[in-house]
Amino acid sequence: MKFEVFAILKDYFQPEFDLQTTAANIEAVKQELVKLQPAALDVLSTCRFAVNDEFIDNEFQLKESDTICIIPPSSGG
Amino acid sequence: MKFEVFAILKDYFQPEFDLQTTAANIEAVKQELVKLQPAALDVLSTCRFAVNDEFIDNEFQLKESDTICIIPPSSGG
Amino acid sequence: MIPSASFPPAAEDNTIFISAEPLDIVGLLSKAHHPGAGAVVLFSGEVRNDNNNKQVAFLEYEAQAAIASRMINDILQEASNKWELNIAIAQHRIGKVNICESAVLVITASPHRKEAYDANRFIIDKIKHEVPIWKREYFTDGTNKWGGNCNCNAI
Amino acid sequence: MIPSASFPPAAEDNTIFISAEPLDIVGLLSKAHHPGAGAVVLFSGEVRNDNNNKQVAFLEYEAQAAIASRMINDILQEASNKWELNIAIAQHRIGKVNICESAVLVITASPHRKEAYDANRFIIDKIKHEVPIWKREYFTDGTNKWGGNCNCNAI
Repeated sequence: MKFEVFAILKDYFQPEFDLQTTAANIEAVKQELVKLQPAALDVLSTCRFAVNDEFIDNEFQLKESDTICIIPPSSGG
Repeated sequence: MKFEVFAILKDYFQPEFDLQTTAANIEAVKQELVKLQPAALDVLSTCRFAVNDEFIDNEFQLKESDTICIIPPSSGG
Repeated sequence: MIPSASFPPAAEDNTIFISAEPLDIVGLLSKAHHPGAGAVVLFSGEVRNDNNNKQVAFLEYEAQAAIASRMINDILQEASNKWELNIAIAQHRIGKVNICESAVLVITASPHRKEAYDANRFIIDKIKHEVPIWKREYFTDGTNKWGGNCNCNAI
Repeated sequence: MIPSASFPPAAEDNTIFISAEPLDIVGLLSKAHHPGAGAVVLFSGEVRNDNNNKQVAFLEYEAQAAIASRMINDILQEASNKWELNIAIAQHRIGKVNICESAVLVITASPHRKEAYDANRFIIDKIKHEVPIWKREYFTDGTNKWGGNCNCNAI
């Protein structure tokens, strides 16, 4: 699975990275990422997730070929 | 007494005119003007009056040498 | 620019509140950036081609310039006391104003956006309701009418 | 202008929502005059030199440009459905933005002023709270911090 992260998440992860995982939904993915970077727990719990530029919820079935964008809370303007 | 009128009042009076009167306050002046132009009654009742670029009320003692501006309701913007 | 066309004359005070020239939106906006301001709000009141389903050809504005200028200045001061403003600018046009042209301009700048919006609206509302400026609407059918801002003011 | 620096690329669609170039306030405002609009409201969110008493040197903005552009477009559409708007424009800058420069611009035009103000505020609030754009504050003391719009969002 490919990941793209933004803003403050880049303090914890590479901007883009691959992760070998069988996680099939967001919650499972989050657990894997927190194992990698326990300090990112608080930030990750506030993030939205997107696949193909569409936000997804926990019902969304992730595939191994997906690229997942992790979107921290907005701070534009 | 000199008068300057604006906007819709110019449909009833000359922009500037003199009036021989002993009227000493706004109410008395209005009565004189309505005698001149009965059709202006409704408009005049909505107007403000100013002397020396300051709004005045009915307490203000008018002098024969005053120039009175008659100010219809605003419609700027 | 003809100095006497605007009030007060530029020589006495470079703040113009009533202008017989087209309003310089770009020039005024360029003065409205301030290092302490996070928000700039500009309002431009422009001439519409339609009022109550009558086709408007153009408007003509008239003012009692001395009172109008002083009142606009006072309104800007009042807004600056009420909100934390870095900048407060307002100008009203007089004379003939064509469709799409600006008849009145208000610019406010403040640290946060709520103040800039609220102050801007306060200023334009006061100018429209209180300042001695009058509009005459000229319609495409050749008729004309002294305007009111709302039906309640129609005489 | 470097086409790839803005999204979507100009060749595909001439509406730019996310721009790596300084926002063209004057150019965008000049497109906002409409014969049916009596009110034009412009909001410019600009970089302040101070945040919570720390001296700001400049900001840097980052966006997920594809989602951000689509969401800004959707927000403008939503505002146009909610209010009678003649024009609704919004653009957010990315990259380094200096003090006094505009980070985000919203322009609305409508027949009457209430709608233009209300829609303008609705659009900027939604952009700030929902669109994936992030600010990093660089302070004059050499430190930097990923920003939140308010304390409640501080991580």
